[in-house]
Amino acid sequence: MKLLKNLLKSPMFVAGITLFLGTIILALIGPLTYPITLERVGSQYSTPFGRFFLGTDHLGRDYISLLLRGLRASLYVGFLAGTIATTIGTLLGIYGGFKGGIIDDMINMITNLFIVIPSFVVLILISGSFEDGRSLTLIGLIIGLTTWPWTARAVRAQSAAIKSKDHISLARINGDGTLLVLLKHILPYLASYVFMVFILQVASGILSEAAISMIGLGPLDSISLGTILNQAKNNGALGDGVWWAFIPSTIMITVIVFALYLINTSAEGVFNPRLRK
Amino acid sequence: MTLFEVEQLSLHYLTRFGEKIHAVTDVSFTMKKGEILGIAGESGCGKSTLVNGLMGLFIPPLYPTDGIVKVAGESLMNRTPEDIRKNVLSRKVSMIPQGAFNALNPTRKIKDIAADVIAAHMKDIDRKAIHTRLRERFDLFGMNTEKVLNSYPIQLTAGERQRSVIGISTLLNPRMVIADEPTSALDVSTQKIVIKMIFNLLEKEIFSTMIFITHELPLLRHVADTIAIMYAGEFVELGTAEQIIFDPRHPYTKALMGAMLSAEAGQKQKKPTAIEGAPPNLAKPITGCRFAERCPVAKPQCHHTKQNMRIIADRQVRCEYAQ
Amino acid sequence: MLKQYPSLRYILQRGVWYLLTFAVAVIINFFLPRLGSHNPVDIIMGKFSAGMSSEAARAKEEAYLKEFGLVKVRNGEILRDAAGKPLKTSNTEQFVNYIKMCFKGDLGTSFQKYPKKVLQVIIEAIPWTIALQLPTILLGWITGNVLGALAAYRRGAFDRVLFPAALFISALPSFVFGMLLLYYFSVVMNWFPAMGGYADAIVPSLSFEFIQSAAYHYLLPFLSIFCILAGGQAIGMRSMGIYELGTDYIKYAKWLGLKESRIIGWLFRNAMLPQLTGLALSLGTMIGGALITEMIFSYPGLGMAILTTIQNNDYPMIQGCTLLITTSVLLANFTVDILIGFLDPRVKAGLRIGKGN
Amino acid sequence: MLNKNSIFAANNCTREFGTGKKIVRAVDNTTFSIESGEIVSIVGGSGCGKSVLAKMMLGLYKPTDGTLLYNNAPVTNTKIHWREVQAVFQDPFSCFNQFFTIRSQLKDAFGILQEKPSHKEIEKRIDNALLAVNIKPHEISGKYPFELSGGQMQRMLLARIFILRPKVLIADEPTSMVDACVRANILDYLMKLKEELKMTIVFVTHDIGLAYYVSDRLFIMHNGRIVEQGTPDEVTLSPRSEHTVRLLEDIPEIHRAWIC
Repeated sequence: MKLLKNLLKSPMFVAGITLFLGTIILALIGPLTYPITLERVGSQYSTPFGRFFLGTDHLGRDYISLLLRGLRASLYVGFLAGTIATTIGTLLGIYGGFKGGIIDDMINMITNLFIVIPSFVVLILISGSFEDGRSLTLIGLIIGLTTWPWTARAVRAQSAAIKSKDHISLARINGDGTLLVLLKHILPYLASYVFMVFILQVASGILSEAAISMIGLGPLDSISLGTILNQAKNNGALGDGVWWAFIPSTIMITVIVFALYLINTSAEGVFNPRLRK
Repeated sequence: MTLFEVEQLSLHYLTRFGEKIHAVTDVSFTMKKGEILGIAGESGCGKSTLVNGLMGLFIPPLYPTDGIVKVAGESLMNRTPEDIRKNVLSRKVSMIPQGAFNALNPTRKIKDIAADVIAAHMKDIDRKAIHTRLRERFDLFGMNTEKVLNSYPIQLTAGERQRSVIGISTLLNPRMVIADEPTSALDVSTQKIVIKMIFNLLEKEIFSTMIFITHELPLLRHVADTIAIMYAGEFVELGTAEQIIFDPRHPYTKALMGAMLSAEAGQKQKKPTAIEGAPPNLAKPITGCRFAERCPVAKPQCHHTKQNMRIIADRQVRCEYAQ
Repeated sequence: MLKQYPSLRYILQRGVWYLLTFAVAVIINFFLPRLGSHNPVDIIMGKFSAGMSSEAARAKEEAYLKEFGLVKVRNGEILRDAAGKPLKTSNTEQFVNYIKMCFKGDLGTSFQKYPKKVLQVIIEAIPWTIALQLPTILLGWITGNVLGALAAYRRGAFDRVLFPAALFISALPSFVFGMLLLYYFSVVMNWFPAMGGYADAIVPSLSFEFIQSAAYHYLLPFLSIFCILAGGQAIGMRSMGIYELGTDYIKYAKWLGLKESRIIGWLFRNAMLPQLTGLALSLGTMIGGALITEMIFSYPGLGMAILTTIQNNDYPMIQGCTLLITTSVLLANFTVDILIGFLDPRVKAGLRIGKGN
Repeated sequence: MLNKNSIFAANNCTREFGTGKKIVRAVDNTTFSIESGEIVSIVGGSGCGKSVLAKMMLGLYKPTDGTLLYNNAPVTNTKIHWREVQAVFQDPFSCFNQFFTIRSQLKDAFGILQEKPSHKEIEKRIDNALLAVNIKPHEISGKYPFELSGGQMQRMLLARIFILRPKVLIADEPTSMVDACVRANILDYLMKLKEELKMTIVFVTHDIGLAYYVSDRLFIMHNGRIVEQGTPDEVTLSPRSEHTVRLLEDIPEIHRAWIC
């Protein structure tokens, strides 16, 4: 509670959370209040502020509908990837750091391996081979499964540091088992850190999806902010000066990611006393 | 000759939420050449804050509330940080921090850190002169000079690190040295070596006076000429080492001395003094005596009348009822 | 034997570890594209066989199968069963062949630019990518770190402006930033060319004209990568710097009355060490990193090449490129590991006592 | 040397950390015994291995060589062992989980008991234990560790011992983080535990004066070895080991010349 109060005192946090909640509300409520249609409704590239507030795309589809869908898809991918990466990274990190020994060495080795093999490469290779079923969920899954190592490494270091604290010894002579020690006596100490990592992972998930869509390996089953950009690029919107084809979605991506960065940074200032000044 | 003078110095912190914390209140003392003043008190009593104030180093959120600090007649108050840096630090007043390991830049060799200090305060001195000077100085410390100077902090033992820090702090022959628990992280044997080195430097007049801060009273008995006992930001008793250790007058000093245990015949029958409770919260204004809550001999009026320093039996005591 | 040479032992240890990682990377590189339900040739044939005579299609398919090592080959001829159908290779055989070819430096033949070798395509594209990326990354890294260190040390107004700006800039994906730059400066204002690495009319040579044209085409892609990289680095450096500022050795330096410039120097050096890892990562992903930026600006580098290969399912090319990217990332990481080992006495001392790292 | 009735008996007990060339021998070939009902102090400087030895007696570390017996059976890391052997540690703040209230954490201590008492009984025993360390139950109700003072927190650790009533208490530097005036209180409670519950206490400290005051026997530890053991008077007044002699010489005492 006190934490939340301190967070709300930070203007950066308030700005970040407002922007972020705004995009979430837009993604959730938007489709309920706006008649979404993905059919051709107008002529190719009709200009904004006319019949269609944000104009239409090269197929004559309404951009507001596309953007609302795309926003939803991008947030979904971000949260899916962020959740997977944070969960795997946190679990492996906490366990490895606490257990030590051979198990820790093995986890460490796998982590280091995944860190140096660029996840973007894995994304390209996998996305390429799943030609038919390249769904939004699959892409989120792949992003999550390739970005956990940084989390694991950082969490491991912290878990290993907490392990030698006295309250762990006390918990053990209270007879608490490993699982209870991990969940009750280590995880809460890492919670703020894990939260910040999660925020960053969500942001990087959204960025990764946009990037992968941009090179033409995006989801085949849905429209995301990345695929909108990709189609704008492929259909010469840039050269033709059709700004409404890419500016609204670039703004959306940037605003979400910026909001998440703001939340992360301001939270770090509150959680980490060293940065308080 | 008075070398160092502190008059009614009070210092406060401003917290992020605008609260004032009066970490140091009404501290006065004077020191002569060759003298060592020991300051003793529990952790959190304001010792470390006092150190910054005594150097004239007021870096936010620390601010002077009141009072004067003078080194050899020259005031350190109301001066710009750059003026203090250039003319006071290292040259007039120097500091020996606790925990030498963290105080030394881990990625610099001892000789480079030391050279930086000389270069910061002396113009037109070439590298060669700096290094000759360093070698001459470090030869006094009873270590392998070449090895220590050419090592990174991590390559040295705890004792070598602490001696290097003392060496670096006293390179420019400061008048006053303030040592904040310089030996608390060392084992007892190394502590003895380091204290001997400090005495040696004082004898050679590399520095002229010293404030030695620690919570270890037996050590102070052997190191300090005069001792000040600090409680909740105030000096509660100030006298010679003999007076404070063997004949304490303030109830808090009495309690501290009574709680001391030593491995000597007959000590087993002694009953150490016990006082419960903790020092008051300095963020709130305190009207009465700060020790009143825990004082075994407190009178009702102690809780709301401020106690001032007065002279009893040749030393200063902040208690109207002490005898 | 190596006891007297802790540094050499350290290098060897790290080297062996990176070799192992490389082996794993090669395996991943081989198996991942084969994860899907179809083999790559099926996918390609599905796309391109339309309109071909069945004879031509079969010949083409067999050529692809051969190139991709999916059928058994002896003396350049496809081995066939009694019915004349090509004999399929097992995964293990394919893998062995793949490794053999890798060792020979043969990354296969491009499907799309058949019969051009993959290696050749890469060699043609790579100078452009390096020319675009290397200076950009180095400059961006240095600028970002200097700004970050200053922001950490000065705080105040400088930090209040720089920090949110850097945060905002690093929230922009570099390709989005590239698109905006391109749209405004070339399409709207028409100040800069929108496409390519040089004007179409000029033949690449060392002439003044060519260099001028290349520089002209260079500026926008450069800016789009530079700003974002510098922003990200500034944020990282700032928080490292603030962390270092709170350490006892900086407090001690202030107590000793060291000059501000010297303290910033200390701060910069110590906060920079972890930042080196970031540099390694950027340099390592350099080859694949600006893929999309190159695509936006139609820059003739490797990114563009990778993009077209992906769009055309040119598997030998994809594998060749990913292998190249992985190798460069590993090499960059290895270099930084070694570098940090020598620059940071904490790690160095650890080697000597046999502790740490 | 080994007594059949000893509560703890160590025979060439050794503990190493790390592997290969990085091996550090924290406890080196120690042989000793501790009898039921006595207070034994293990005294030594930082890094001498005294805390590792204490954690071994608690079953938190296993010996890598030699044996460490509790009541003639090897020390285990099970609830059965912890029902009889309990500990208080140095830093009371880091001993409690800051995310839960003190009271709920005192309640957690009941986890090791074979039969958990009724809810009412638990509350009653906690209240009694709090009163035993001179704290009124309402003073800490609903409070989290960071809301109490160091002295109060150290007493919470002792209250936990009053709740569990173990046979042996391992006290690892229990007074080094508290204010000198509060220290005597902590010592009083330790004495009370010994008197009332006939507890055996192993007191780990770097402060030889304190050890001299509280213990029946002293072990002096240096570099992982026990270099001397005996009654406080034997060890401090007529030390035989050179390490003890040096240790005593180097400790500043108010009544003895220290630096000549």
